[in-house]
Amino acid sequence: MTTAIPAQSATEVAVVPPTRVARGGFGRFLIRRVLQALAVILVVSVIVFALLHALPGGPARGVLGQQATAEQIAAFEAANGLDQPVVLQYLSFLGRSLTGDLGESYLLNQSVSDAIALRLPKTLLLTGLSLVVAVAIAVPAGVYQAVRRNRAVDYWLSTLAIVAYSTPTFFLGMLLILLLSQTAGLFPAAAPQGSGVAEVLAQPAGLVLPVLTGAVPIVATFSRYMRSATLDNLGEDYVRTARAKGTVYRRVVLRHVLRNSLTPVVAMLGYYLPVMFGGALVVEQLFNYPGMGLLFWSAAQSSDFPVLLGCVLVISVATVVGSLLADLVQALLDPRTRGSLR
Amino acid sequence: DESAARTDVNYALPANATPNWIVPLGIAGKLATHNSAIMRTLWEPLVAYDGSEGEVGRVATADLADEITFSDDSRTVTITLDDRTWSDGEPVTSADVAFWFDLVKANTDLWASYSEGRMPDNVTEVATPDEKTVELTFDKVYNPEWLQASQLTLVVPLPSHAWAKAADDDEPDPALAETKDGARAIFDYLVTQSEDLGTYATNPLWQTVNGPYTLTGFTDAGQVELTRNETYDGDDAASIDTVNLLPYTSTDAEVNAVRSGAVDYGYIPTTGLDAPEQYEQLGYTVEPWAGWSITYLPYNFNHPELGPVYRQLYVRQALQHLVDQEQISEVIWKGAALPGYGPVPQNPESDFLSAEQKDNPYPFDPEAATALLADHGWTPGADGVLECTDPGEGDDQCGKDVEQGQKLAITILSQSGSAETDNMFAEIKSTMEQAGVGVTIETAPLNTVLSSIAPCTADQPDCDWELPFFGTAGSWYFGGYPSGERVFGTGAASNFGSYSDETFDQLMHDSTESTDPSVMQEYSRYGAENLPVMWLPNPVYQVSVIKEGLEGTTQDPLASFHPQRWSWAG
Amino acid sequence: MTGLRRFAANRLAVVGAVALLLLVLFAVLGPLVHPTEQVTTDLGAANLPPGADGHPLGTDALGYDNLGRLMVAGRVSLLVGVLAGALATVVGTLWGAVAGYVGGVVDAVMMRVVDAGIAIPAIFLLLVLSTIVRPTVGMMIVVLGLVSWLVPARLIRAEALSVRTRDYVVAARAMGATHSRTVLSHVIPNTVGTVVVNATFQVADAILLVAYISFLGMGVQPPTTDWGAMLNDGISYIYQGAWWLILPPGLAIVIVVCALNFVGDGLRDVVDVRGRAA
Amino acid sequence: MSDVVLRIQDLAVTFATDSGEVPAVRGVDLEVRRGRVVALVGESGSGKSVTSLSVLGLLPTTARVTGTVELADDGALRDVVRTPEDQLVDLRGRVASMVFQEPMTALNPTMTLGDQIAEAVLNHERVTRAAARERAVELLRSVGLPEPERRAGQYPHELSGGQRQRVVIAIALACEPHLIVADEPTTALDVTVQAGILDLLRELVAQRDTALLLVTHNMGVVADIADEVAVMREGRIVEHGAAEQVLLAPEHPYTRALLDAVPAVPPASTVVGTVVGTVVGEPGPGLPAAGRAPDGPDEREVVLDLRGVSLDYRVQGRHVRAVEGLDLTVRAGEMLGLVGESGSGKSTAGRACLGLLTPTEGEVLLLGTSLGRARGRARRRLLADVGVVFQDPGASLDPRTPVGESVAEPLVIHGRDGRRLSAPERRARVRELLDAVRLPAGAERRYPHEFSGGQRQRIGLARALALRPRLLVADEPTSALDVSVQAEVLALLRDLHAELGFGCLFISHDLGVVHELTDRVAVLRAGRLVESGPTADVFAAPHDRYTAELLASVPTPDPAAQRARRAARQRLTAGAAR
Ligand SMILES: Nc1ncnc2c1ncn2[C@@H]1O[C@H](COP(=O)(O)OP(=O)(O)OP(=O)(O)O)[C@@H](O)[C@H]1O
Ligand SMILES: Nc1ncnc2c1ncn2[C@@H]1O[C@H](COP(=O)(O)OP(=O)(O)OP(=O)(O)O)[C@@H](O)[C@H]1O
Ligand SMILES: [Mg+2]
Ligand SMILES: [Mg+2]
Ligand code: NI
Repeated sequence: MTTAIPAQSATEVAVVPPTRVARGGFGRFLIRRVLQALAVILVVSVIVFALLHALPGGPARGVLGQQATAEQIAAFEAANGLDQPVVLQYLSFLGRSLTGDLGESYLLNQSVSDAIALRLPKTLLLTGLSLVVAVAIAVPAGVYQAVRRNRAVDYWLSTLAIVAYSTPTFFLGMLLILLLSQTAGLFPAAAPQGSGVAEVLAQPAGLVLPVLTGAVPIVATFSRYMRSATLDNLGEDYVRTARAKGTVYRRVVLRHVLRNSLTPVVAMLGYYLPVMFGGALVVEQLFNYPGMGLLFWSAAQSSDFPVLLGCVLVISVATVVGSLLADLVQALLDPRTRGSLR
Repeated sequence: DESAARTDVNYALPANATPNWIVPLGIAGKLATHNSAIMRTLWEPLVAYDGSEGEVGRVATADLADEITFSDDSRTVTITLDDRTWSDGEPVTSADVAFWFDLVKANTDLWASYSEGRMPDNVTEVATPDEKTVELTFDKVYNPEWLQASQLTLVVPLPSHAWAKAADDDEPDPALAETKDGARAIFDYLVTQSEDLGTYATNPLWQTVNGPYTLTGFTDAGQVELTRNETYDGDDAASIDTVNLLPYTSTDAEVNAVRSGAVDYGYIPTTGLDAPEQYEQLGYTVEPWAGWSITYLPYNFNHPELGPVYRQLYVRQALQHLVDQEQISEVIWKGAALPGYGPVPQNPESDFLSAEQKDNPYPFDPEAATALLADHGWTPGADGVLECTDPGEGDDQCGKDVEQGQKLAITILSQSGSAETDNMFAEIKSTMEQAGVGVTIETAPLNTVLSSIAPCTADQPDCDWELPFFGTAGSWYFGGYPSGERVFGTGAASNFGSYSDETFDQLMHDSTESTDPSVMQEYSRYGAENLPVMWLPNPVYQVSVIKEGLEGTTQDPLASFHPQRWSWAG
Repeated sequence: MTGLRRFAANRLAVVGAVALLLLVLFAVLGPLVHPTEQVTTDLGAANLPPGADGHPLGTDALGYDNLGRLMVAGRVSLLVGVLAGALATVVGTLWGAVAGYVGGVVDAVMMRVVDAGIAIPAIFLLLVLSTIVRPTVGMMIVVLGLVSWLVPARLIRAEALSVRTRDYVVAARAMGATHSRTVLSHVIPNTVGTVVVNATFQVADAILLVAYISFLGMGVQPPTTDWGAMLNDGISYIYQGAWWLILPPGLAIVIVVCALNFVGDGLRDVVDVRGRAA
Repeated sequence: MSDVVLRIQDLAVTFATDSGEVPAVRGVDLEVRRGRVVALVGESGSGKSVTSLSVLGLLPTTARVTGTVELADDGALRDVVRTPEDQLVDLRGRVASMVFQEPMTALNPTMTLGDQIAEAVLNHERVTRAAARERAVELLRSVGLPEPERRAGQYPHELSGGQRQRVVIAIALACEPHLIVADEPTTALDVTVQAGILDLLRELVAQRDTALLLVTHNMGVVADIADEVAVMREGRIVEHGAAEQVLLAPEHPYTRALLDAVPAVPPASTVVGTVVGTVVGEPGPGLPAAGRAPDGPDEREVVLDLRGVSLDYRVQGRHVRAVEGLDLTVRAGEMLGLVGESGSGKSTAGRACLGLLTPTEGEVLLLGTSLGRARGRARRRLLADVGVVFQDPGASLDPRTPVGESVAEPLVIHGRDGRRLSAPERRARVRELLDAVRLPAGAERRYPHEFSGGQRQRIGLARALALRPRLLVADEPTSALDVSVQAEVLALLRDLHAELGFGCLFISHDLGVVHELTDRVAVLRAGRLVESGPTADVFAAPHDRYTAELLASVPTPDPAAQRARRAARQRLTAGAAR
């Protein structure tokens, strides 16, 4: 087979399909998967801890800020046992993180956990909306392409997806601002401000461009997942069986193939979370959306390490939990595992 | 005209300037101009001294002082207060002034505007003969202009009847501040409260104000809502009902907002000066906002290797010859920066400026620079970078403590985030390298730059920085009277490079104690010729864009904003 | 069909390969055809529009010829992309192959490390790292390589896991082949396809990441530049219609990343053919 | 009304591929009448599936079809080739329906069985959902699934392969079509299950007067069920006639060759040996010893000795026992057949002999040395004396290594007679081996994918024999091959065995092959040895009912003999049920 249609893209390769529930039963799967997630979180905490120690001046300066005096640092180190062995330090860091104590931002006069708690919902809102929009486009597009595989539409949509994938989000956002906001004047170029999700939602026009910018790369990626998952399923024997009993092709696709193609893609979403958070960072910066990405970015601008590392920790944990949930949802959607629940 | 109907204004705060302080007692790291500008709309200072009316001077309408009388010997000053009340109906009294002195005196280690020997150390006695009169006695005779512009302006009468407590549930007790411990407890309490951003709009402490506005909204992202203070009884009443101060994390985001009309008073990158029409078409006027400031690169004279090199005047002269201030101002800053050749702000021109500084003693001249260095024993090494090949203290030698083989390779640590700044240093690097001076440019966030350049001695471990830049919006803003003792004085806190020159110290000392303008001019000349720092073009505070119809927006060279003066035309 | 013909049959892959070749030639040999000064600034000739004074794409704020700048920036973008991609591929392949082949507890531990790395969004890690280390080209390569090896590691591990159970590997083990022999002569050669295909995507992603870092203001220092940095510098001219400062670097990024993706897809066709009856 | 339900005339199908047009069917004529069972037989690639798919118009879009394929619909004949897709939908399932080979994948994994059957009803009849569901339950009952109501709510993974195939048949029957096309409906199933499915199909066809077009490559299946046989070769039908005639008196040489290649099936015994139950271990006390030396004890060296071997798999942390307390011996020069149903643990046992699995209990002795205790070099030296051939000839050769290198690999690993071989020596030996398995010159430089299945399996054999092993483990070495190719490979194996005298553990589920090839046989069931002994004896007089059932389930290509076997099997199962 040789066609000019790329079967998969970089991003597809980038994500390895999630673990399948083996026949061991759902309970075991659940326990194993949760343990796995905990292990990952543990490793994440080790990485963050290591970063904290890699800071110029070490964790004391990271926590107290650049302005801290030598005496303050010495006091902090004594108080926090930084003179103790690294393992003990790590354990106490872990303990503090577990109780939600991520340190104090020296720029915001806020504890890092407060700062994050205020902004995370807004980032979740933005990513959530982008995701919904993206999935609403990507799923039909992918299915359509698979059904029309190797035709001109498929070819063009695939090419478009690669181009969209290859366009840096900020470049895309700039172009959108230039075209839709500055030239056509359709939507404001700045995202809604305000501290609560409700306030943000009250200005829907302002959300259009950020959501769109955030959605395009997801569409690019997921339409391709969807296309290949659908293609895989279209090649399955059960499709032939369904056709042989006289089921209309449309129904074969919508009733049989769609559902079976959707489940692995749903699980893939979990693994795509870090990419979406990364995208949110750029989108928030571009549109001045007061979420977690912006918090992170301004913290980077001012070397506000407690915030930086707090964000990394929170986002990574969110990602791990997200993919755990996605896996569980997928497992629950699949009757093969659901059966073992009974 | 739609502007006639409007009762609110959206003002864009500088990029990355999120308000994070409210109590008008600044502590380290919270001194940003936007913080103090907000405080000033809530609490009027004892003496207002700013440029809101075009030139820098006292603005009697915006302060609490009625009359300020210096005694004949200039040792005491008697201040009578305006007849004013706090928003809760209590009168503003001399006790509120004394309260400020009590708090600050007990907390000089925390109060960030403290400088040893200055306010409040130089005030030996605070007397309150009656409710409306304050008498301050100084430790010696000072230049009254300097006192008024740089010292009395620091005093902000505080509502002692509401704030003199150390915990939420305490009953306020002004007497508490009179003991050192009490004053420390109050200060500590106020600072703690001020650290809680989430309660700015609700904490009853901050509702007791005497300024033209009250704070009614404060989001975690730093968006501030000011509402006209209905109980205001001063001469500086606001005309706009609601002022929204909008924070932006980048100029680009802010410009997008400007272009979509979401901002009434904002700013644009200097590149916008190339084609102001595009903003005029959108209904804005474009106005660069010049600051009463100077911009420079301090030399770290105590750098272990390069310190001796920088201590050579001829080296500083050569380097200064290599900075093409005119071109940089014009091409890179598009005119939004003006050349500055010495320690006195050159724009607007003032009596303090000397002819020598104005004429630039070291104009751009690579050949002169090359000659200077060649004449002092520097020859290009294998990599093209100049090396000292003739050490010694003779006239044609490298100079004291400069060692054989020392390379003339400098490192500039520049604040990140500004294209103009990046380009300026790229340009300087390019010209200097052509002349054989090696240049490395590092960038870091402003905070990082400021925190890594404490004055130091050569044997200290963190003394390896050379030329830090923190002047994208000007390096140093003067409070009014442009004397440089805090920047160039031996041992001063902000004299980062540890410059030390007896003559210069004397000139600065004289300028704070004498009223003769020729003293300042002498200081200006000496600073221009002796190069305590490398002078650079002084950028405007920002290039403002102001919605047509918004009036009263005279831009304060002290970089503060005064929303109470704004109004919509019509 | 031979690999080359199979590749050639994928039209987009050919277009991608040609585009890639042209871009590389542009960046590497371009300066020979269009020599420009890219070190010393020339404020006298700053901000010229295209065509002025022998500057086909105008000049930037420092008077650098924009076309020439595009070439030198391309060198950096491509160099960082290729080397970071290569580093990520090598590290990832070794890690993944060992984890997949050894299996068991070793695999579990190694893969949790990878999972953890993947859970931290690369941009976040890069921003934290760039506040710690000074962003030189070499540093950038190392840092990018170190945040990008995770995905190849996962892929190769999955591949190694499946190759390990193939009959030919089982046969080799049954024959008494040592582990190292089995890995070297059977497992690794049979994952090479995945490695090569993934490497192209890795390079593409690295080039994108370089652009993101520069956009976020944490990139290489002048006069060195890359396409992302050029784009970032150009952004402030967006409202002046100075397209020549924005579109060329922007399109260069899009084109090179697209081209690499197309080529990767083409390579996948080539690699897939092996093991299948012709 | 004519009772022709399907008439294919001059059907030709060509596929457009990268490498040009590939003809798959080149002019087929075939008629199927009401109530008749027509078997389509032929080797792999002869076009059977393509022909059957074209009946329902299910060929992929890359196929170019000429000729006519007419289906009888209410007296009218509709030409499938020229009917557009939207009208074909109406024919499929109602006029003709289809049963596919792989029961494991033919059903939608995320839809209940009831819904999948009901869908077939709803596609063609205006009935309520509830009615359709009731029909589904009925159908499940009629294909012999116990508890049809409960089954209707279950998902495919909850059923065994045979049960799933019954569901697929239920779907095919849903709208009472005139014709059922079944493409290898039993190939993926165990013989015992296969027999059950064949019984079901036979009954249903008889009851409903439906025609059945059965695609198969198994002559035994043909004999069991078909009225007519059509033999295909290279896209053409070379012989067509009544089953008895074609099977017993084939005219076309190709048919004869096909039939000749079918291994002789052991007779079905209805008699279960005196002891009904399991006999574990070595041949029973009353039986003569196995092998060529029936008289007196066997003196030949024991090359493989399994003593009480139990093998576990770890599945999600739990141990699952696959083989339990297995005792086996293989002596030099002897061939031991290991038979049993799918999943009975045959391959697992084979892996243990190769040292790929470590027994949980018991011991594996290779040439008298415990494999478990040998380590490193010693272990590898031990393994040098074992050769292995796997089922899938494609998968067992590294696709990226030229076959010459693959064959040489054991020589590289072990050297020969304790020394390394030089490259020319190795080349010479490879050539010798390839000659022995009758591969042409130049083969060593080619890659596995350039060979046919049979050739690849011979390469695998060459590799296994490179070191002149004392023991050969062959796991279903021919089950993926066509009968004729299988016959070739088996003949080769037999020759080499005679020549080299290695002991051989021959794993297979094909009792015919085992019967033909091996000296002794061991029967596994659910990981336990139920019976073992000389092949002839065990097959002639099985001691265990399971063995007897296994034997009776193997179809034989002689229709009359097959009828007898079927009867025997039915008696057996009836006996078991009692
Ligand atoms: N979709 C297709 N594309 C190209 N060639 C095909 C396709 N399907 C079948 N063929 C070719 O058509 C020929 C006949 O295939 P078919 O599947 O009918 O064989 P078969 O007799 O069913 O064999 P088997 O016993 O292995 O199932 C083969 O050469 C095969 O390679
Ligand atoms: N790798 C494995 N992990 C877990 N269980 C396995 C594994 N391989 C086989 N099993 C299980 O062990 C049992 C025996 O399997 P084995 O492959 O030995 O059967 P078999 O007799 O060879 O069957 P077939 O005729 O289908 O090849 C089965 O229940 C099977 O599911
Ligand atoms: Mg077939
Ligand atoms: Mg098996
Ligand atoms: Ni081909």
